[in-house]
Amino acid sequence: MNLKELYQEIILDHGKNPRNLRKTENFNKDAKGHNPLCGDKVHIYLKINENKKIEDISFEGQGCAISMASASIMTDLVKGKEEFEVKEIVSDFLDMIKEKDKLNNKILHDDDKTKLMCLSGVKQYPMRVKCATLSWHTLTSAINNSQEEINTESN
Amino acid sequence: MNLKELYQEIILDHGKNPRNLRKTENFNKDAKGHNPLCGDKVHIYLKINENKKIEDISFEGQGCAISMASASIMTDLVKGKEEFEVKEIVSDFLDMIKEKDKLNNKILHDDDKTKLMCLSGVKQYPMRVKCATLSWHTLTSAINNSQEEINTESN
Amino acid sequence: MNIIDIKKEFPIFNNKVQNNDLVYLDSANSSQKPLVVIDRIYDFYTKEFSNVGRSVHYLAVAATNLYENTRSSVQKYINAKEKDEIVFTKGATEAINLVASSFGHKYLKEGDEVLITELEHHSNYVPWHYLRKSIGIKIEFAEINQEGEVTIDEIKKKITPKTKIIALTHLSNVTGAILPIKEITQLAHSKGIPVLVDGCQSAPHMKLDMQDLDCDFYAISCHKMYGPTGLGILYAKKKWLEDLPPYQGGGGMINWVKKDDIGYGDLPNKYEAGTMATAQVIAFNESIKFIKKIGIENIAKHEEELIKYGEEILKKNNSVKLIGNPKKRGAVLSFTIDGIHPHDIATILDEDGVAIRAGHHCCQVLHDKLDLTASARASVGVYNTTEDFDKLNLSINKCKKIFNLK
Amino acid sequence: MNIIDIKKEFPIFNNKVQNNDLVYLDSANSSQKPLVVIDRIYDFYTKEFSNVGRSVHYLAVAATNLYENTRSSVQKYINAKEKDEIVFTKGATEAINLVASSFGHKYLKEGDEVLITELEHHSNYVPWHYLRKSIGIKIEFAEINQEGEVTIDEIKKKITPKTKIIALTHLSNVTGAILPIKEITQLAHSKGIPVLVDGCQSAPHMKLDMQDLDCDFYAISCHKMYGPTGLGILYAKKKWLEDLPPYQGGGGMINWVKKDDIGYGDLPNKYEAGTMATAQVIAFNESIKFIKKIGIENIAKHEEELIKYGEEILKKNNSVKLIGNPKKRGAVLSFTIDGIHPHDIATILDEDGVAIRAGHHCCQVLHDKLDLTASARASVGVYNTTEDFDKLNLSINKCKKIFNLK
Ligand SMILES: Cc1ncc(COP(=O)(O)O)c(C=O)c1O
Ligand SMILES: Cc1ncc(COP(=O)(O)O)c(C=O)c1O
Repeated sequence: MNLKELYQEIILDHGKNPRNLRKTENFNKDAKGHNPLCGDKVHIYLKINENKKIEDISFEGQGCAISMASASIMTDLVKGKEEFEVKEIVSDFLDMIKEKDKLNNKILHDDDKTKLMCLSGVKQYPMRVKCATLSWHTLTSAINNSQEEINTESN
Repeated sequence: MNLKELYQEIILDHGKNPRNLRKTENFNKDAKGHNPLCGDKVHIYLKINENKKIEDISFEGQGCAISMASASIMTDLVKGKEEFEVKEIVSDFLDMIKEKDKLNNKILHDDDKTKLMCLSGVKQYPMRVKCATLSWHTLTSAINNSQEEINTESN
Repeated sequence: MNIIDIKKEFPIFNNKVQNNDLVYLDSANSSQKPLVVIDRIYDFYTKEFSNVGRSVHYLAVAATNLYENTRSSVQKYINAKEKDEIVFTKGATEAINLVASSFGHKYLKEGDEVLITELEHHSNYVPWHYLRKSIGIKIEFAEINQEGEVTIDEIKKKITPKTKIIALTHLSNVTGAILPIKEITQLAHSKGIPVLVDGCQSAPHMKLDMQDLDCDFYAISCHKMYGPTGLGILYAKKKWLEDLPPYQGGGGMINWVKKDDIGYGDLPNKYEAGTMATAQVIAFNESIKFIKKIGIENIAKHEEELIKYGEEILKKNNSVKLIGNPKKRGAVLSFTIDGIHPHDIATILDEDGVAIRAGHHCCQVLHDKLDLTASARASVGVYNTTEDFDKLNLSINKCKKIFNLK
Repeated sequence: MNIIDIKKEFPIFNNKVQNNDLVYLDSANSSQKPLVVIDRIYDFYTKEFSNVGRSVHYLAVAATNLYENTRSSVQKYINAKEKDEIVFTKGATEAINLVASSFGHKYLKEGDEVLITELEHHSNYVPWHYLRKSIGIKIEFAEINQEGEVTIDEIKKKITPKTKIIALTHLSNVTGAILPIKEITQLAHSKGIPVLVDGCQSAPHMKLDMQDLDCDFYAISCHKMYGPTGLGILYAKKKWLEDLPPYQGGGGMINWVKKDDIGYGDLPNKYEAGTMATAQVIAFNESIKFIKKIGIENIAKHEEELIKYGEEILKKNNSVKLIGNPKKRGAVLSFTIDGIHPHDIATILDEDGVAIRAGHHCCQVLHDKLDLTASARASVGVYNTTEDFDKLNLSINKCKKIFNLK
C-alpha cells in the first residue's frame, strides 16, 4: 500500500478547500448520498438548462479527505458539460476505480484526466473506495432525478 | 460402562411385564410425567386413605425398559406404605441415582433394596437417568397433588 | 470416488470412542467436519482475526472480504440469482423464525392459513404456531400417505383461497421422503402463494438450484453440511428481502438513526444485525469447497447406494420395522423394533461405537400420526460405508439377544 | 501480572501484519483469542464432535455435559443465582432483541415508555424502536452530561409513571463512561421497573456480580471477551424467564407438540431453539478459565493504567480532542483531530500496523449529540501495553504531517 499515492497534494488540497461547496441557487435537480458505515454525507445540486447542459453544479456535505476531494474534483470537471457527456465521465470513472488502469473517455482533457487519476490511489484501500465513489453515484441519481437516496453500503 | 448391569434380568422382566400397569379405581390423587426428549410418559394414580396410607398405586404410560421397570418396581415397593415413608424412600432413591453408593432408608427391607439397586446401573448412562427417575418425580407430584406436570427435561 | 480417502479427511475417525471405531450414523442430527474446515477456523483465529464490516484497518478489510467470499460461494453453489439473496443466520431454525416473523407480521391476518405438512420438524411448525397464538392464523397439515410421503395431490387438496404461504420440508428427517418442491412451487405460484422450503436435510445430500426450484425461501443448516456449528443460511428471493421488514435490530443493519426514527440498511445487511458468526461464515467456504471437490452428484450417488444397502439389510432382519417406504429415500433410515424401546436400542448400540439417534427427532406430530412415541434413526454422510450398516445390524442383533427376541 | 507472557498466549501477535507488528487497539469491536480457546475448538471438532442434547450416544452425552459445564462456569463467573438463568444466544444483539420482543409483547402497550440513554449502541435502541413502530410505545433518552456520562440524577429525572423498563449500557463503547448500574437498579426497583443492562463493554473488563447488581437482564457478547464469534449470553432473573414467552421456536425448546397446540419446555431450553452454537459454547469455557487464571481484578488494573497512560499521552498531543471525560474511563479512548477525518486517521494508522476503529461505532444518536459524524476509537484488551499507545501517538503525528497540521 502506498499512503503517498492515496493522499497526494491535490487530494489534500481539494479535501481541505473543496471547490463548489455551496448550494446552487435555482437548482432544478438534486440528490442526497450517504455512507451509513462512516457517516459521510453529500447533497448534490444541479442546474441543467434546456439544452441539457450543466450550467451549475455544487454540493454540501461532510466526509473524509477522499470523499470531499472526490466531490470537489468531480464538480469542477463536469461543470459546463452536457448530460450525456457527464454520464460517460461518471461511468468511465467508476470503471477505473473498480478495475481499469486508466480513463478511456474522449471528453475530458488530458490534464483533467490526470487530476482524476489522483483518486486512483484509493483502489488499494477497498474500504475507502466507497468514499471516492459516493458523490459520483449521487450525481447519477441527481441527473436521473430518481429521488432515491444513494447509499453506498451496497455499492 | 456395563450393559449387563443396566439391563439386568429383573429390569428386563419388569420392563416387559410391568406390575401395576393399570388405573386404580377411585384413585384420589394422580399426576402426569413426561420426558420431552424421548417422549416417555407416565400417569400415576394413588388411593390414599384417611391415615395417609397408600392403599393402592398404579400407573399408565409408555417408555423404555428402564422407565417402565422403574415405575413397576417403585409401585410394588411403596404400596401399603405411609405417605411420610414413601417420601423418604423417594428421596433416598433419587440421592442414590444422583450420587450415593447405596440406599440408606430404614423403611425398605434388604431384599427390596436389592431390587431397587438394580436400577443403579443407569448411573453410568447420564442421558438415561431421566428414564429411571421420571416416575419417582411424578409420584412426589401426585402425593403433593401439585397439579404441575412433571417434566424431566429440567431435572 | 474413494470413500476411504474421503473418510481420512475427517479427523474424528482417527480416534477410538470407548475403545471402538466410531460408526457415526447420526449425520442428520449434525455432520462431522473435515479437517480443512477445522483448520480454516484455526488459521483465521490465529493469524487473521478481526470483526467484519466495521473497521477500516487491514485485518478488518481482509476478514470482510473473506466473509463476503463465502456469501458468493453459497450463491453460486445453490444457484441463487444474486449474492444479496443469501442471509447468514445462526441456524436453519432462526432462518425459518425470521421468515415467519417478518412475512407473518406483514402479510398474515386472522383466519389466514399457513399450509405445512405432517413431516415437519418442530423448527418449521413452532414459529407458525406463534402466529396462530398472536394473530389467529390457522395451520393446516398436508397428510402423509402410506409410504410416509407428501404428494403434490395432497398439497393441491389442502390449498384453499385462504392459504397465504406453504412451508414444507425438502427431505423428511424421519421417513426420508423427498418432496416434489419444484411442482409444489409451480402449483403454489399459479395461485399466488409463496413457498418456504426447510432444506436442512436436503442441502447436504442433493444438488440445489434455487432458480430451478423457484421457491421463495430456503433454509439451510450449515452444521449438517460439513460446516461449523452456530451458522445457518436463509435464501430468499430479493423481492421478499426488499419488501419484508427486518427481523432483529442492532448494529450493522441500519442506514441512519435519529432519536425519533430509524432507516434500515440495504440487502443483505438489513437482516444481519449485530456481530455475525464471522469465523464460522469464513470456514463454511471450505465446507462448500470440500463438497464441490468431491462433487455433490458423487456424494448423492454414494449415499443412495448406502441407504439402499442399509434398507435391504434391515428389511432382512425380522424384528426391524422400517418407517416409511418412499419411492426415493434420502439419507435417513428410521426404524423400530417390536419389544425394544428406541432408547434402549440406542444405548446398546452405543456400547459398540454405533451412534444413532433415538427419540421423536423433533417430529412429534409425525410420530403421533404413526402412533409411535419414539423411533430409532440411522442417517448417513459422505464418510459412511456399507460396513457401517453391517455393524449396525450386528449391534441390533445384540439388542435382540439382550431382550430375548428372536 | 506479566503482560508479555500473557500476550504470548495470543497467536495473532506472532505474525506481522503487512510487515508491521500488530498494534491491536480495536478490542471493543472484538477481542483477539488466546490459543487455549482456539485449541479447544480444534480439539472438539477433531476428537469429540457431536450435537448436544438430542442423542443418547457417547459423543452426544459428552458434548452435552461440556455444553452444560460452560453454563455452570458462566453462572459462577457472573455470580448468577441459578444455572438456568444463563441463556446462550448468537450475540448480545440477539439477547437484547429477545428481551425487547418477549417482554415487550407481554408487558408493553401504547403510550408506555422505555427509558434508554444517549450512549446506547444501536443494538440497545433498534429493538425498542421496533416496539415503537408496532405497539406505539415511547422511547425516552436519558441525556449525557458534559463528561459524557449518564448520572443517576438524570435517570431519576427521566423516569415517569409510564416507564415500564430501563435499558442501558454498563460501559459506553464511545466515551468509556461506566454507569452506576447498582444505584439505578435500586432506584428502578423501588418504582417497580425492571432493568436491562447492555454488558458488552463491561463484561471483558470488570468483575461481574449479578446478585449484587440485581439487574433483571444482562447481555454479554462472548467474542469481545476472548471467546469465539457467534455467541452471546443473556442473563435473566429466573422469574422473568419463567414468566416471559419464548422467543424463537424450534427443536429443543418444546415440551409437547400436537396439531392444535404446543407446550414449551423448561428453563433454559425454552429460550434455546434449534441447534445451538455447540463448539462455541464449549470453547467459551476456556475463555472464562483464561480470564480467571489471570484474575479479572488484575486485568482491570492493567487496563486502567493503560487507559490512563493513553489519556495522558493523547492529551499532550495538541491536535487531539478526547471524547468524554468520565470520572472513571473504561477500556476505550475515542477522539477526533481537527482537520483530519477519522477515516483518514484510521487508514494512515493502519499503514503502521495500528488497528483502531473509525466511524460512529453504532452510536449515531450520541454522535449527533456531540455534533460529530464520526470519531476515532482506540480500545484495549489484556494484551495491550503502554508501547501500543506510544505507537498510536507516533502514527497520529504522521497523520498530522501528511495533513500539514502542527
Ligand atoms: C455497547 C455495545 N452493545 C452491543 C453491542 C452488540 O454486540 P454484538 O455485536 O456482539 O451482538 C456492542 C458491540 O458491537 C457494543 O459495543
Ligand atoms: C428437517 C429439519 N428442519 C430443521 C432443523 C433445525 O435446524 P437447526 O437445528 O440447525 O436450526 C433440523 C435439524 O435439527 C431438521 O432436521
